[in-house]
Amino acid sequence: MKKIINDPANVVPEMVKGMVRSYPQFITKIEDAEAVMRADKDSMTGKVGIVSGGGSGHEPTHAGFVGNGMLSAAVCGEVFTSPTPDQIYAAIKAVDQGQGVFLVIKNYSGDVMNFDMAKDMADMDNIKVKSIVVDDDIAVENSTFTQGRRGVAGTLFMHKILGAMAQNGASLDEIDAAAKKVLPNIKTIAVALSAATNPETGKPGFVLKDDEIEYGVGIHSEPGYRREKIKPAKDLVSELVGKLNDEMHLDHSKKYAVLVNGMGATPLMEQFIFSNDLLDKLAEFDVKPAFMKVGNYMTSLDMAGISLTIFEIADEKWLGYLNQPVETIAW
Amino acid sequence: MKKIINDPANVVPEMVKGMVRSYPQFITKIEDAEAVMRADKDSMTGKVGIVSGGGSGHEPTHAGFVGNGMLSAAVCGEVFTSPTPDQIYAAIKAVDQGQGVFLVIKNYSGDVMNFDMAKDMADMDNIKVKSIVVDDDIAVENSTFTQGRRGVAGTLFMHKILGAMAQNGASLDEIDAAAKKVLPNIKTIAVALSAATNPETGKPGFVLKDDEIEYGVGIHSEPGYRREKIKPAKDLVSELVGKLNDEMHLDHSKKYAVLVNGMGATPLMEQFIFSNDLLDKLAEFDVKPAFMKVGNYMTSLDMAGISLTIFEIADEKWLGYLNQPVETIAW
Amino acid sequence: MGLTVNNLIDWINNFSAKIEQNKQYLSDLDTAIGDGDHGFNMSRGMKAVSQKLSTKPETITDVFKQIAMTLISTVGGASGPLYGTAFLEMAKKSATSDDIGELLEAALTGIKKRGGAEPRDKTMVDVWSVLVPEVKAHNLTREKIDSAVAATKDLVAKKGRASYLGERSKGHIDPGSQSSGYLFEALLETEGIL
Amino acid sequence: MGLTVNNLIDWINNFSAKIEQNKQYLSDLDTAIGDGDHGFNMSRGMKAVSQKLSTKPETITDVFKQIAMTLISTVGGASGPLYGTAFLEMAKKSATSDDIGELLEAALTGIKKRGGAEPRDKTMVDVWSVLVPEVKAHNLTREKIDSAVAATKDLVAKKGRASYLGERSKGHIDPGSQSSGYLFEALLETEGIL
Ligand SMILES: Nc1ncnc2c1ncn2[C@@H]1O[C@H](COP(=O)(O)OP(=O)(O)O)[C@@H](O)[C@H]1O
Ligand SMILES: Nc1ncnc2c1ncn2[C@@H]1O[C@H](COP(=O)(O)OP(=O)(O)O)[C@@H](O)[C@H]1O
Ligand SMILES: [Mg+2]
Ligand SMILES: [Mg+2]
Ligand SMILES: [Mg+2]
Ligand SMILES: [Mg+2]
Repeated sequence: MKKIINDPANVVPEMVKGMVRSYPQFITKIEDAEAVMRADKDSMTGKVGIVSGGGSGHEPTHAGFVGNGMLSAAVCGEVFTSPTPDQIYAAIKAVDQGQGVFLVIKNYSGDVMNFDMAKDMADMDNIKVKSIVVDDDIAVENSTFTQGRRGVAGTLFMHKILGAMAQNGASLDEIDAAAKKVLPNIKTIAVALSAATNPETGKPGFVLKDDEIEYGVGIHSEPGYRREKIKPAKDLVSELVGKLNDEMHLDHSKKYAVLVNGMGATPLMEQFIFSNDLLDKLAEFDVKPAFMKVGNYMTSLDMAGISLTIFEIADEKWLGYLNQPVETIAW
Repeated sequence: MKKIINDPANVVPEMVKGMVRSYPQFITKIEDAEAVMRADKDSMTGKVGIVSGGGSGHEPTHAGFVGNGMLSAAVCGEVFTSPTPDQIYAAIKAVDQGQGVFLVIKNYSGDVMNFDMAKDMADMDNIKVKSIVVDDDIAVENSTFTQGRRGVAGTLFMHKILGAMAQNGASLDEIDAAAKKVLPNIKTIAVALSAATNPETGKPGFVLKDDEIEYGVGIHSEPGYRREKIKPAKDLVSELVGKLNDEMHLDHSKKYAVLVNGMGATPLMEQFIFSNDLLDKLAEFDVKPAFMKVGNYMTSLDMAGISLTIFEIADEKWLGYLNQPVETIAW
Repeated sequence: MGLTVNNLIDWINNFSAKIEQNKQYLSDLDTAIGDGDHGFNMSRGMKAVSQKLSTKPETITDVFKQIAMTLISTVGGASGPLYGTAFLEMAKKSATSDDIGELLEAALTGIKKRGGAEPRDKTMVDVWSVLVPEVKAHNLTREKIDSAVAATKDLVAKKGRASYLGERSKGHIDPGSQSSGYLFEALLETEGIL
Repeated sequence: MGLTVNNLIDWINNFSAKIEQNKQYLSDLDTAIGDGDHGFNMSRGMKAVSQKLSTKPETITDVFKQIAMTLISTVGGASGPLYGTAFLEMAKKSATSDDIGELLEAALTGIKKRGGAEPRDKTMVDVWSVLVPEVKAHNLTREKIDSAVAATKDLVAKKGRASYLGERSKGHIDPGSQSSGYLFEALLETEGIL
C-alpha cells in the first residue's frame, strides 16, 4: 500500500483539517467533532438544516457538498465506518435554526443505527429531526426481510434537491415529503476494475485479475453480482443501462438526470468515453438527459471503476433545483 | 492495462464527443477538428480569444476550462502528443472576433512547433495572434541552451487570469503584457507514486517499486530527479516546498495562490492530508495562501501523485481575476 | 456470588484483551463478508473503554453507562450502536436488578430493537439469543459459546453488510457473533459473576 | 538518373514500410528517453501518406507538398512539424531544382529553423547534418547511416523531451535520429535517385 498519508489512524482528522483550511470560504470545522458546516452561517438563518455524512473515503462526498444552496453540515466517520451518534448530534445541533434538521442517510446498518441514535439525542433537546434513508444501488436484491439496498452515488441528487429546497425556505415537512417522492426515482449501478485499499487495513477489499471486472460492487468494495473479462466501454454501458432499464423502464416521454461517477482512480478520459457510449445507448430509448454530470463525486478511495445513476425527474421543479447555483467545493 | 475504452486508437475523438455531449451548456465541438469551443458564442463577441491545448490525457485540462470567463477554445491532441497545426488553426479561426487570439502553450518541443505553425497559418489569414510559453516545472534545470522547463499544472493559473482579462475586455496587447508578467511567478513541482499507462502503448512510462516514489516527474511520465522510499506526507511536503522556496523565496509580505493538484489516481483524501501538512509548512514561513485549490486539475491519466504549484500574486488585480466567476465544467 | 464494580471491570478488561488479541482475525472474518473493519472498530472502542475504566466508577450502573457512552462515541459502524445499546440497556436495568441473566436479557432486547435483526439473520443476535438463556439457567459453557459462534457459519445473512452477498455469505462465521462470543467467554472466565 | 514522381513515391513507400516494421522499436527507444510514442506517431503519419499517394500526383513538387501536408496534419508531437517542415522545404526547393542533395539540404535548414536544434543536441539534426553532405558527395552508404544513428547514443540531449533527463539521456539512441536513418536507408535502396 503506497499512500500520501502520515499515520493511518489519523487520516480522517488530518483530511478534515486539510479541507476546512484549504476552503475556509465554504466550510468550517464543527468544534470537537469530525464534521464540517457552512462557513457562511447567515445563509442558514431561518432555514431547515440539511445534514449528511457517513464513513470517509468517498471524497468529495460529503464535505465537498457543504455550502450555500446544498448541505448545511457533513459528518465524517472513520474510513468506510459510519460516524458515531455524538458526532452526528453535534452537527445537528450546530446547524439547527429552530426550523428543524433533515438527515440524509445511506442505507447501511451502521449509518441507519448511528443516525437514529443521534435523532434520539436531538429529540431530547427538542430539535425537530426528520430523515430519509437512500437506497439507490440496484445491484442488491430488494427485500423487506433483509437490510435492503445500499445507498451510493445517487445520494448526490438527493443532497442537491433538498439543499436547494431548504435554501428556498421549504419547511421540514415539505422537505420530508419531497425526499420521499424523490427517493424511488434514483437508481444506481456500478462496475469496478479494482477495489479500494483501506489505509487502516492496508489491503484491497477484493482482488481482480489483470483482465477482470466486477459488476455491482458497492462503495466500500462490497463484492458485486458478476465477475468477468474486461469488455469494451460500449458493452459495460449496455450491461449497466440494461440493469437500470429493468428497474425503471426508460421512457422517452419522461425527463432524466444522469450521473456518471468515477470511483476514484479512473481517469476522466475513460469517464467521458463511457459517457459518449452511454448517450448513444440512451438514444436507442429515445432518451436524452435533461441534466448530466460526469466526474468523481462519490468515490471509494482508489477504486477504479464507474457508477451510473439515472434519476427520473418526476416533478418539473426538481430540474430547477438541480440547476440552482451553489457555493461548495465540489458540485 | 485495464481501461474503460473501446479502441485505443479512438480514445481522443470518443472522449471529445463524450465531453461536448455531456456538457452542451458549456462547450461545443469545432467542426472537423478534435477541439472544443464555448457553447455561448455571444460571450466572446468583441473579445480577444484565449486558445489552449496540447496532448490529451490531462483532463479536465484543457477542455474542462473552456467557458465564459476562461478559455475560448481548447485543442485536444492524441494522448500525450501535441495537436497538429491545422487543428490549432481551426480553433483560432473559430473563436477570432477580429480582436485577435492569444495562445497558451506549454513548453514542449512539439507544442511549441505545432502552435508556431498554426500561428503562421493564422498570419496568412490576417488573424492577429500572440502567445505565451508556460514553463513552470522547476524539476528541470533552467538553461537557455536547452529546451528549458516543462509547462505543467501552473498553466491553470495562466488560463484563469488571461480568461478573466479577456472577458473583461482587455486587448491582445494587454493580455500579452499580463501573460509575460504572470509567467515568472508560477512555479510547480511534483511527486509520483506510479506512472501513467498510455492506452496506445499499453505500458506505464516507468515502474516504481511497491515502496518507492519519484520526485520531479512530468505530466507525461517523464522521469524525475530522485527516486526514494515512500515517506510520510509531511516529508513529501517538506521536499516540494523546499525546492519551490529555493526558486521563489517565500516571503510573508507577499501574497500567494496555491494549487494542490492530483495526478489522476490519487484520492482526494490524500490530497487534503497533503494540503493540511502544506499549510503547516507554509505557516513556518508565515505565509497563508490568499487563494487555494485542491483537486484533479492537470492530470496524467492514471498516474498516482500530486503536484504543488505556488503562484506569487505580484499584482493585486490577479487575485480578483482568480476569484472572478466562470462557467466551465471543471474550474 | 454476584456482580460487583470490581468483577464487572475485570470482565470487561478481559473482553478488551481478547479483542486486542483477535483484532486481525475479526477483521479477516469481516473482509470475507463485510468491509474488513470489525476488529479495528472493536479494538478502537475497547481500548477507549479500558482507558476510561482506569478511573473506577462508584456504582455498577455507572460502569455500564461509562462503557455504553464510550462505545457509542468511539466505535461507529454497525457494532458501535449495537454494543453501545446493549450496555446502555444493562445500565438501565441495573437500577433495579443485579442479576446478570436479567441484565443480559435486557441487552439482547435492546440489540434486537436497535438493529431489527432476529435469530438466524446471521448477526450477533444469533449468539446472544442462544447464550442468554444459558446464562439465566446457569449453564453457560465454553462448548456452548463455541458452537453458538460456529452455527452462524452456515446461515445466509439477512441484516448488516453481509446481507448484500445473499447466498454467498454462507460458509463464513459472522464477525459480530465472534466478538460477542469473546464477551461471553470473558464472562465465563471472570470469577464470581455467574 | 534523377528524381521522378515514380521513384520519389517508391522511396517514400519504402520509408513507410520501414517505419511500420520498426514501429515498436522506435517507441521503445522513445520510452527510454521520451514518452514512448515516436513509432506510433510516425506510423500514423506514414500510413496516411502512403494512402494519399495511392492517387499519384502530377509533379514532384505536388508529391512533396502532399507528404508535407499529410505529415503536418496527422503526426503531431515534435516529429510532425519537423518532418512536415522538411518535406515542405523540399517542395519549395523542387520548383527550381531536382537535385536530391540540394533538396535534402533545404530540408535540413528547415528542420534546424523549426526546432532550433544544432548538431550534437541529440536530435534528428545529428543524422541529417552528417548524411546530407554524403548525399551531395554521392557517398551515402549503409555504414555511414548506421554510424550516424549510433553516434547519437553517447550524446546528452539539449532539445526535445529527452533534454529533461540531462546526463541520463546518455546511452540511448535518439528515436527521431533512428527514424531519420530509415529515411536515408530507404533513399539508398531506391533505384535511380542518388
Ligand atoms: N442490524 C443488525 N443487527 C444486529 N447485528 C448487526 C446488524 N448489522 C450488523 N450487525 C453486526 O455487526 C457486525 C459488523 O460490525 P462492523 O464490521 O463493526 O460494522 P460495519 O458493518 O458497519 O462495518 C456484523 O458481523 C453483525 O454481527
Ligand atoms: N527541437 C527539436 N529539433 C529537432 N528535432 C527534435 C526537436 N525536438 C524533438 N526532436 C526530435 O523528435 C523526436 C521525438 O519525436 P516524437 O516522439 O514523435 O515527439 P514527442 O517528443 O513530442 O513525443 C526526438 O527523438 C528528436 O529526434
Ligand atoms: Mg465498516
Ligand atoms: Mg509525444
Ligand atoms: Mg465492518
Ligand atoms: Mg515521443
